[in-house]
Amino acid sequence: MMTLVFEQALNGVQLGVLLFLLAAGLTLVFGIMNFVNLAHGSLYMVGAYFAATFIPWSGSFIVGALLALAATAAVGMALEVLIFRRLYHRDHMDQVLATFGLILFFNELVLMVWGPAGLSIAVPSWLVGQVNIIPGVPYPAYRLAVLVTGLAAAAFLYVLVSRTRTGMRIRAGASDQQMAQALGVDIKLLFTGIVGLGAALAALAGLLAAPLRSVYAGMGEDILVLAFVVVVIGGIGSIRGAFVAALGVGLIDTVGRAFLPRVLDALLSDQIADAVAPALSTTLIYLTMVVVLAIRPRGLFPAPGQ
Amino acid sequence: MNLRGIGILAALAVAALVFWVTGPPNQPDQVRIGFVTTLTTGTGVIGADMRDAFELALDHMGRTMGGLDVSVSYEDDAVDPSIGRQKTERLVQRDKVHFVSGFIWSNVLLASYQAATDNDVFLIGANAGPSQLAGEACNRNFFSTSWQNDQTTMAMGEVLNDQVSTVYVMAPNYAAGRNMIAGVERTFQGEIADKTLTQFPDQLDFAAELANIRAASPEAVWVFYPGNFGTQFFQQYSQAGLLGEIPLYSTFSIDALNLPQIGELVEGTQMTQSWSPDMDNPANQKFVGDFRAKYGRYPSFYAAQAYDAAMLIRSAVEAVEGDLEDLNGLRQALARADFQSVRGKFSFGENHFPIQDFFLREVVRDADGAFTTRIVDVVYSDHVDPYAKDCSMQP
Amino acid sequence: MTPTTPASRWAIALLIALAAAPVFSALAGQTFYVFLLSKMMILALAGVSLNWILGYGNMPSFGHAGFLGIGAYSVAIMSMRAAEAQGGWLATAFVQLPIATLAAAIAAIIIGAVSLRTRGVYFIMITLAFGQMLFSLGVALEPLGGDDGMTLPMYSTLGPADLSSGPVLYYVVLGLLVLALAGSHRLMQSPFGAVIRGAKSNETRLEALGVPTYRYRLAAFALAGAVCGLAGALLANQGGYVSPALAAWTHSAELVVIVLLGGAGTLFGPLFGALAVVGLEEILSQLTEHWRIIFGPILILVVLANRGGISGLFRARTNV
Amino acid sequence: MSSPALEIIGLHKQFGGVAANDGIDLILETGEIHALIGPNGSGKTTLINQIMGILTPNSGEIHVFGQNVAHRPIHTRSKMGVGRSWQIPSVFPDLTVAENVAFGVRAALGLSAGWWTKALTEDVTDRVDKLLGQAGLRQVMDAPAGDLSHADQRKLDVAIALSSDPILVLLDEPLAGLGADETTHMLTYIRKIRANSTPGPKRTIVLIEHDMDAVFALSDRISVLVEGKIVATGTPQEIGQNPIVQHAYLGEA
Repeated sequence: MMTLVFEQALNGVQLGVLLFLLAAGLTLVFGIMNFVNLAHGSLYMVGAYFAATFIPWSGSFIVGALLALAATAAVGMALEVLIFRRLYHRDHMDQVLATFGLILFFNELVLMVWGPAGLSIAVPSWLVGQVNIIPGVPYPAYRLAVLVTGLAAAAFLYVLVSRTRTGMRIRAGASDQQMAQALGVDIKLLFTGIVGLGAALAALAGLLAAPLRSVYAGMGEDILVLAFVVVVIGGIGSIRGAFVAALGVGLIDTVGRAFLPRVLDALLSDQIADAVAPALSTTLIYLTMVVVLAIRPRGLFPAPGQ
Repeated sequence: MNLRGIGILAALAVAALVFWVTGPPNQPDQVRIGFVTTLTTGTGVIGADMRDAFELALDHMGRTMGGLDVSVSYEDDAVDPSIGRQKTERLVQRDKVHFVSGFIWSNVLLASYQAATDNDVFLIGANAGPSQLAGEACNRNFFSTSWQNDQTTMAMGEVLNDQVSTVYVMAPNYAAGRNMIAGVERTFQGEIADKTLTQFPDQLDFAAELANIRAASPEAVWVFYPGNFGTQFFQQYSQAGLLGEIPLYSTFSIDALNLPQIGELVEGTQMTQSWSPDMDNPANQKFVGDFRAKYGRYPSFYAAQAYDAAMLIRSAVEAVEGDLEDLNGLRQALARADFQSVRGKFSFGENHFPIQDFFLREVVRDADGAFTTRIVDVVYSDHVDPYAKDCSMQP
Repeated sequence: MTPTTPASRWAIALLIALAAAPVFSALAGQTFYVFLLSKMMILALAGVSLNWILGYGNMPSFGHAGFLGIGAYSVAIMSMRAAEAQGGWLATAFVQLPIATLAAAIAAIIIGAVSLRTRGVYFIMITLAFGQMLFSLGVALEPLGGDDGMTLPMYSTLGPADLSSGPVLYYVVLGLLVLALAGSHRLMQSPFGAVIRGAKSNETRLEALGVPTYRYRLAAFALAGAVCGLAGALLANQGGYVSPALAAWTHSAELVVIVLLGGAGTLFGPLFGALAVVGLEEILSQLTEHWRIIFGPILILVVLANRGGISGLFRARTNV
Repeated sequence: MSSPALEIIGLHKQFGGVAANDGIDLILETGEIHALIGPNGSGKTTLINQIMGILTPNSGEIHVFGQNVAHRPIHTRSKMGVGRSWQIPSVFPDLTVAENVAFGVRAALGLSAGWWTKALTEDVTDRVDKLLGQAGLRQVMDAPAGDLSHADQRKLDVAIALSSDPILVLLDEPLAGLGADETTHMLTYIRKIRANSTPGPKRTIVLIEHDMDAVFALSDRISVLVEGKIVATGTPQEIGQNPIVQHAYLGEA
């Protein structure tokens, strides 16, 4: 039983880091440019499609993945230059409407370019199989790799934002755009770069998820809502909040799905438990968010100035 | 005051509306068919396969039926009941179609069928088979070329009876998923080790459930994960290392659409179905052969059912010699099902659902190394769905 | 907006045309457009209600379709009971529509009481969460068909007729839409409306003037939920069918698009928005199944043009 | 014996590691114009935000006419007679000038905002008219507030503060950004405010202002805030001669 709990916790963390990669870009763009980007999920999808194209083409998972990250970052930056930057000072609902339009556009575009069948990415041969992390618990090597990559990306982001000149510029841009400009930061370029970074992180999430979840039109929206939940629970604009909330959401979702039916079985009659458990585990995340926001209306780690 | 301005604008608007309303002229000597299916979203591949099969059927009949030209409009339902309903209304009310076919999803079909059947337009369901339409709500203008939801999994329950004594069952938590589980439970006499209903429509990561399966270590696992769900489930099942350990059975989860992606993983796994590409009858050989020649892939069961729907419609139009006003004649002809089905024998029960065989099939490689399925055994012969007895068809 | 602006002239002309449309479509033998325009007007009614909170007040709800679902399911449940009793008082529209409205209002008070503690994007997300919960509830309700939904055993009756008849439903919907628009005008010119509009830009200042804004915002949210519930009750009758998909977030997004495209915070915006969304979908989807690849960029262009939606286009024209 | 208009005891307000108000004690008698001066960031606006209820103190008490209001919601403080203006004019830009003022008028008349009445009923228009007349805004009463000039928005901001008929008025830099003529006009206006045209006691005014001439001309007493503490309180004369004040604040001017 303990090993099962441990394994499920690992699954929860693995889902959590995927959500974090997506939420990090959202919360950065949100916190710094005050921009609601519903189309972030489209970048996740486009990243996965690029990876599913480049990996077989290059014959290498790593090379294909890097190409996909670069290509998605380029798409993100193009969107920033063409559309986003015209909307930073606009009402949130205008941003929602425009980026909703982008979702429709990208979902149709991938259908037209890559066909309706969807794609898949094979697990690289060196990650096929399982690892015995503790004896008797074989854990899929690929999931472990996803977990490690996600944590590494989180660490990279932390160092980037808090320890480097670029990060200093990002933070300056977040707290005071005029001051940042006075410091000689090219705000326009900085913002384009931030969207590019967010796009690359979304693509990373997309391509890491692809061998587990496959690649199809509309895959972005299935996870986008969860990523927004993470951003909101964590507190908009807070990378640290996004990280904590992502792991929390991942754990609550996974552990809830794994153990809630049994708990309810023990508490309620079979029939009622069968009816209640799936509905409850579906809404568990939303319930969590409602409770968090009812107590802390600006999330767990409200960023100052937001 | 601007009353005059308002009057002019209103007149203009009405004129525009009238122009819009008159729509396309109705051509008399034509069989008009509407085909409602899913062409966009992540499951658009199913609709595309059905459309390809329907087009192939039209090619095979020279795009005429009983001497009349055939025109088909394919409509996308985007897996949304209200869109399906709207498209069906348009086909029936505006385009004045004679037949509506297609319908992958139970909820879209249930929302839409009355728009056709209430107006004496025949609806030929080519996939969804909800129990309501097979039983109490059976309808004289509704016919199905697929199956009733429970049947295929009832056959699976019988298969499991022969092979295992405990099974772990898993499906998404929606009506079809719960029906499928109920079907297995209806016939399986061993022990259900555990039953897991996963989130619908957005759960795509099964890590938690797979860990639970490993911990429960049942004799076998049976799942229902259609479309993308299937692809994802089998990939993750394999990555979790369960594939060799716990035998996996499935229903409607492995099809010609996802076999190219997951064939390697699921080679040898077994499922039940009422059709298979290797069925040895002339109609099927022609269908599968020409489909592969034209589109370069195996047809899915969705395609086979759509092909049969086209052939069924033609048989009726020919029976009334192209007199599409003869609704009773068409209805009787449809009920006779006098056409060469790709399933070989095919007839309708009282409730207008097929009476047909159900097979056990398994995933194999064909001579070219492509993945397909092959019939292993006949599970049911001439099987009648369990809801037929609740149907009292109004003539 | 007073009834003499260009936008309102167009809107009134449109309403007159809508009143005449069934006659013409009957003459042309085309009843489909009665169906389509009924749907359009029901969405416009839902849009009018969303406009109160999203457009006039700063309450960008992304779960508004949840109230459509509540209204529709209320009708479905009553119709089930009425069918068992073979009619009776529970079958009439005069009972069903008010109860559906009330049910949605109660849900809106509960949801609003929690959601209105938050602002901005937090509000968007918390309302979306509530919408998704209602959707999940619908999927879990097996006696009502789960995600398959259910066919209405009988339609709401209206004296000798019932709402299964296209023209009857059409004129009921048109009448309620006109009432809602008139009510919307009156409401937003009232002190209550002033508080809602004032709280949009400057809530703290309002409170500093002794106005308990939370209560008023909650009342507006409840009122919007109630009228959207009414729209849901009509939608159930229009399709003869209810399903949880009604409450899905994509439908909430559709309502948001209707309000924003038409012009948020303008009286007739939702009417224009509903006409544009339903009309564009109808026309574009006949050009190609990939019609969204055209529709999406249209939305982006509307935002980039920054004229305040379709209502704003009219305003801009008079300035030239 | 009536209670003082405003009594503040040991008020603390912390922002992160910074104490914006660090143990403030202050008593204002009815009818007094009391100026708060001090460098930027000394905690003046933080103080009046707490009196209005926009911020909640970490500790301490705020008594308005004898009642401790430190933890009551904003709108109840308005009902007790507190009103304020904003440093950056805070109007309702989409609403007409008359509508801007009508909120407070209606609240003061004890009218709740009905769903079905007209926004400007007769009893309300009378008061609105008077307020706008006093502020010199009558001719623009139907214009959207967002279209007004800065000076007019400043006047409107003060008029809105008076609309709820407060007896304790908090004015946050009412002269900022005004020209010479406009300043003169505003000074007259503020004196009129104290006189209170409606029957009742004189109004008590807390005035934050950087224009020292105006402060010395208007105030009965002045308190000097430095780094969240009151370093001196007294008549304009006393303050003008106070060495601490001259060093800490006036000396720099």
